[in-house]
Amino acid sequence: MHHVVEKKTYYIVSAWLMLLLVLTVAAAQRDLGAANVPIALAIAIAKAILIVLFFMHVRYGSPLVRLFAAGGFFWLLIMLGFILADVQARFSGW
Amino acid sequence: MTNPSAPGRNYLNVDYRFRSWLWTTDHKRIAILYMISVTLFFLVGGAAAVLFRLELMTPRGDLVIAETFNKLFTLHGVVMVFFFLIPAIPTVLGNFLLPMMLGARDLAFPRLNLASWYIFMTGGLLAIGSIIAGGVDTGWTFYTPYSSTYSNTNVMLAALGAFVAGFSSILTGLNFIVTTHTMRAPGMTWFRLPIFVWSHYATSIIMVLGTPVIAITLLLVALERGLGFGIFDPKLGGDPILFQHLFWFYSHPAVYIMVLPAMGVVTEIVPCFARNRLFGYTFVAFASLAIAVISFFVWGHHLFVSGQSIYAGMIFSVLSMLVAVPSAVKVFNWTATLYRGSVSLDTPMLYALGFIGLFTLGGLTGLFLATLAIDVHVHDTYFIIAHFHYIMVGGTVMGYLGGIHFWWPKITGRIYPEWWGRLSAGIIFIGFNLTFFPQFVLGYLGMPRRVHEYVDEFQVLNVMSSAGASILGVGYLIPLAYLIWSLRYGPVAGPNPWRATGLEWQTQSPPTTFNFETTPVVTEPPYHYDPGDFQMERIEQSPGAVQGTAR
Amino acid sequence: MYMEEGFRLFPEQASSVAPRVDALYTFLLCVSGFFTVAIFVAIVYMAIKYRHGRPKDRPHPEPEQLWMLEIAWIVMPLALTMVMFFWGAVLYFEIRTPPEDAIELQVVGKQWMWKIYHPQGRSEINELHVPVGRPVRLRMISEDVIHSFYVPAFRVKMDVLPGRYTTMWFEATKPGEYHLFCAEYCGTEHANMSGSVYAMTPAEYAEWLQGAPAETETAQTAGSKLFTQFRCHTCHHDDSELRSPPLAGIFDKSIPLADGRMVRADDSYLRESIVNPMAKVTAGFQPVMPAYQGQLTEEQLLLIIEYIKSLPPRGARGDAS
Amino acid sequence: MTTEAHVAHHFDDAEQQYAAANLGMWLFLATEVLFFGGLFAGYAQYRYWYPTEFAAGSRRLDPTLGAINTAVLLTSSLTMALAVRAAQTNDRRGTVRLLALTIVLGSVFLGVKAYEYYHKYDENLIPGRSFSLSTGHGDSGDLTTLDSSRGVAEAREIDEGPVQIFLSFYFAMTGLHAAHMVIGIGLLGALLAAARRGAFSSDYFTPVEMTGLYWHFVDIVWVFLFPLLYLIR
Ligand code: HEA
Ligand code: HEA
Ligand code: HEC
Ligand code: CUA
Ligand SMILES: [Cu+2]
Repeated sequence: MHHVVEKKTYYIVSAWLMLLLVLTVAAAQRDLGAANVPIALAIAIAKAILIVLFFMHVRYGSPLVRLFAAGGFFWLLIMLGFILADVQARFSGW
Repeated sequence: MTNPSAPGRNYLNVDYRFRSWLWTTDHKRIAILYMISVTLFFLVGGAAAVLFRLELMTPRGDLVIAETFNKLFTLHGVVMVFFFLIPAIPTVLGNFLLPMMLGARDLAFPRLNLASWYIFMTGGLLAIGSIIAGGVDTGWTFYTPYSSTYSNTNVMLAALGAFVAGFSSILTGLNFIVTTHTMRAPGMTWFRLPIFVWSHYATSIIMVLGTPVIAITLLLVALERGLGFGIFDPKLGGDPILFQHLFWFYSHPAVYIMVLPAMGVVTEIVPCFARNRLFGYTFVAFASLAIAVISFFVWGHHLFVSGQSIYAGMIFSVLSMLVAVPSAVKVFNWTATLYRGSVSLDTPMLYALGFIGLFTLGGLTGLFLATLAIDVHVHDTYFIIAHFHYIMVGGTVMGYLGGIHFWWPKITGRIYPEWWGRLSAGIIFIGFNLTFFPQFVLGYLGMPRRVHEYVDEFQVLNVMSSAGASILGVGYLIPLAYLIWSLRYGPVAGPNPWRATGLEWQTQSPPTTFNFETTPVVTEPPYHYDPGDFQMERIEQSPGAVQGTAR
Repeated sequence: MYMEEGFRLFPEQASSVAPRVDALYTFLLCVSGFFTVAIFVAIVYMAIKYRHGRPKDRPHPEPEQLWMLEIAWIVMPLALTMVMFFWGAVLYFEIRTPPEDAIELQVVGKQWMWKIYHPQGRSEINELHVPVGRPVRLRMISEDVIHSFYVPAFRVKMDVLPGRYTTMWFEATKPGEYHLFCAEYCGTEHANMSGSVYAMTPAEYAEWLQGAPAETETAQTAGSKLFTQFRCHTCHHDDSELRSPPLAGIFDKSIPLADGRMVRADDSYLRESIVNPMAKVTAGFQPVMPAYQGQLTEEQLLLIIEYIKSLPPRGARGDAS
Repeated sequence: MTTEAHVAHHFDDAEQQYAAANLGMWLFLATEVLFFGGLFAGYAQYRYWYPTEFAAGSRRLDPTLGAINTAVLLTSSLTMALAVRAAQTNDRRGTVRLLALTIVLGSVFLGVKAYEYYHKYDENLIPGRSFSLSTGHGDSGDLTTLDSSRGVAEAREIDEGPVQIFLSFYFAMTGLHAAHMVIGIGLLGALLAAARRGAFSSDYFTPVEMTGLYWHFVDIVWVFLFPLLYLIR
């Protein structure tokens, strides 16, 4: 449980995070049509995953911790999924 | 402070100072703090019900004016839901028993537990403050844009009260989950846990994952009123249905926060008084989890006629049907537990059986509501009112009272008077049905809810309902009286008056501060009752009750 | 006046769906009755038969879990609920989808009254006159908070929202006077936001329509006046095709939007296109139309939309792609 | 400093206590996910409904400041992670310094945020009665299209309502996030004081680690807020 992560790992992860930041800003400069939002979200999710796995030590944690970490996000998806499904249906006049 | 483990000491008499209560981290003392608080809130909510039931005796608004009536039912709903029923069983019985059932010395975070109580009281005072400052008239559902823009009452205070109380609920749930995972005694495997623990675990999942959503939603309403934010304002293009989605994302699962713990209580009581093993332990255990999880998928059944899309309505309808199945499994298993048992009808058992019957009726009428075409007709009528009072009052309040009676000897070390107990259980059952059964009929006839005046033809049924409510009110006051009486005059209970299984019964009554002398080791599954064991002594006659453990 | 109807346990059936809702209700009553009675009887019977202090040589009960039994009482309720669901869903779909040939009335709800417009121009407050035997469609909107239009005898109810149209329909089957309630709590006088629905024979209804005060104009005429008054016609006229889309016949067509989405030009879309044209810009046009948010009341909007819908279609437009 | 000294009476050992704290913190974070989640759900719905207005609102924010703040916050996450590591490896001076650095970075973030808020105030972009897109001396090139002074026929007037909704989300989301930052900085301050007393060691660093989890979570929220609020086209 008391896993000590190499400093190097932290630096590498950090470098990746900065890279992704640059990427997301760059992507936003271009008009990618409908792809804009998914790309921005994908990058954000990638960043979040890096942080959760390394900075927050989930990669080294017990399965239970992983379950709890995933649980919150999964529940968020339930909420988003159903609300947006209804919004989409109403938008289309169903 | 005296040595807590000296002989004759228990968590109650270890220290009498007022301060020792307000700064206690003992889960049992915190449970008592909660018990006093929620009882007071119940009386406040009940008093409001008495007043508006009086008003509803006649079709004209002659007792109170419209504004007052609207404030009364809002007060009733808010207080009963957020300050009585949601905390009632988890924070009183759950707090008291969960660590003991696990064989632990306390909850994982005792100071957090005390903080929860303070947070809860802060929320409660805010809510009471909103009443004193003139009341709130939005209904407990706070629908926008009425609550955010149009109402000119103290919505902010009340919403903040519920918001703050929400955090107390979250922290309690968090504490329970962590405790269940990390504090089980040696040998206490998951499938040796009493169902009470499973139910509270399932409840806690909802508390932790649902409550934050209502918190943010109410916060947004407050921001909209206070600072002029515009998230729900249709004038700016806001969607009134968004609020309803967010509100029910929590508030539907919250109804299972209100019923799951009561199911846990009933599952402890029924095997004990049937002297029989729980029928289908694994099914009952997993049914709790299934209810908790599925409950997050059905909230849209409150929006069938709100302008939600037809297709979303259908999905939510079918999912609502699914959530009924685990509930059915529980009801059947409880009933089957009586089979070839040795049934005695002491007060806790009367309440538990009352729970099963009334929950069944309330739950089955929930299916009417989940059936789309019927809900179109009965939505926002008294049919809804009857449905949820059958579950919440007929079910949960019965379960709560049953639990209080069952564990009263453990909590206080005293026995309540059995005859009075049975009498009041009977009165409550009769009064309850007289109050709420007519409301089903009223609802199908089309009487809308939240009205202080109604058309004349509804009067007869309303009078019946009000009459029932007064019987019910008396029924609730009797236990209040004799339970307090028993604190002083009740016979001393001894560690295990019901000869029940479960770790909480293996220690003295009232328990010591740290619950157990030595950490217990568990070797058996729960509920190993034996129906052949029919010589169970009646507690009243029990001569060998240990003297001197009570105060 | 209502007292003469006296005490009853079941509401009147006065619409085409009412008997069908009641049939479903009866089915559920039977299922519920069965389970409630079964469980009550089981509990009482066992509480007596196996009561304490009636020593019997009872062998230990069966093994703790009887799989077949458990599965049976999972599957049986599941099957029953699915019947409820399908039955209810089919009926609901009908209740929510108005037939094509319905008479359309406009309903505006506001704290605390109902205002109803008939196509021929007559309007009424807290009363609704409808013919029996003809489907009637209500297009509803609220000026302020949420209300809910509820006629128990017809078994129909629908929320009336601010900022968006909702619809509801029914076909009265029995002449008479029925209650009209506001079912969604909407503030102080919510209880009194009620009135009556008068279902009349078609002949009576026609006569009633005639009874309108002399100077009433039809919704379309009123709408067309507003259309001029608010200078909509400066952009939207017959050969405006280049700058702004002609409005004739667009109702209920699929409209391609500038950002690639498609919408159906229903009432809500038309309304939004007027109060907030930027939200959904029609493909091929510049978003130059001003927003009329706050300048038109819901009543005026209703009338303008009635007018737009009454414009005869003009050939191939709108349903491209 | 022995392990047992930190074990509260109701725990059996340090291991159990650590497991409880860790689980508790993660559950708390799950709660937080849904707390912010309500806002994200509303945001998603309105962005889908009002893409143009959301873009117009977003253009009133300064992406450069947003990007700078993102970088600052990501860096603070690194220093926080390193602070935990320093505590784990008995590096007391490192712990103190890294915690202090994290506090500084957090404060920089809040400073920038405060500056942005002030600017919005200046431009009348705070939701409420005085909200207005056209008054104020904004910097956005798009303002020309918002000029309502022209004749009806030419005016391309954007509907202010949904823009105000966007800014309501902006303030609610960033405000709530900033509140979390303030709490985080408070916690870090307490840790800093304790670390200077030498409270943490490889035997006992749970508070540092738990605060770290919280801090990283707040960082993650921002990682989503940044593109969703500042980078809409
Ligand atoms: C503790 C509280 C509680 C509980 C447990 C429930 C349980 C259920 N509720 Fe209820 N409900 C409320 C409290 C509760 N409800 C409240 C407060 C409201 C109104 C809020 C407001 O608007 O103010 C409401 C409103 C409400 C509505 C919205 C109505 C409307 O406003 O139009 C609906 C619709 O589907 C619904 C459905 C259900 C269902 C399907 C269940 C199911 O979980 C029930 C499952 C139980 C059983 C089915 C009984 C046991 C089973 C058997 C005996 C076996 C036989 C079974 C079968 C044949 C399946 N409820
Ligand atoms: C969760 C718990 C809960 C509980 C326990 C109760 C308990 C009761 N409820 Fe309530 N009720 C709700 C939750 C609850 N209710 C909710 C959520 C609503 C919806 C609100 C809304 O629409 O927003 C509602 C709405 C509601 C209505 C509909 C109001 C309306 O829509 O206009 C009615 C009507 O009869 C009613 C009745 C009762 C009665 C008679 C009791 C009885 O069981 C109460 C019995 C208790 C007592 C009688 C107290 C005993 C104490 C005394 C007698 C002392 C009295 C002292 C003085 C008078 C000084 N309730
Ligand atoms: C300045 C010119 C102008 C004026 C004045 C104007 N419109 Fe428009 N209208 C447009 C343009 C351009 C469009 C297409 C772009 C869009 O959807 O915003 C449009 C679109 C519409 C649409 C959507 C039609 C479709 O095909 O999707 C409706 C409905 C509408 N207008 C109604 C009205 C009404 C009613 C008024 C007066 C109250 C009005 N308009 C005033 C220019 C105008
Ligand atoms: Cu309008 Cu209630
Ligand atoms: Cu529900």
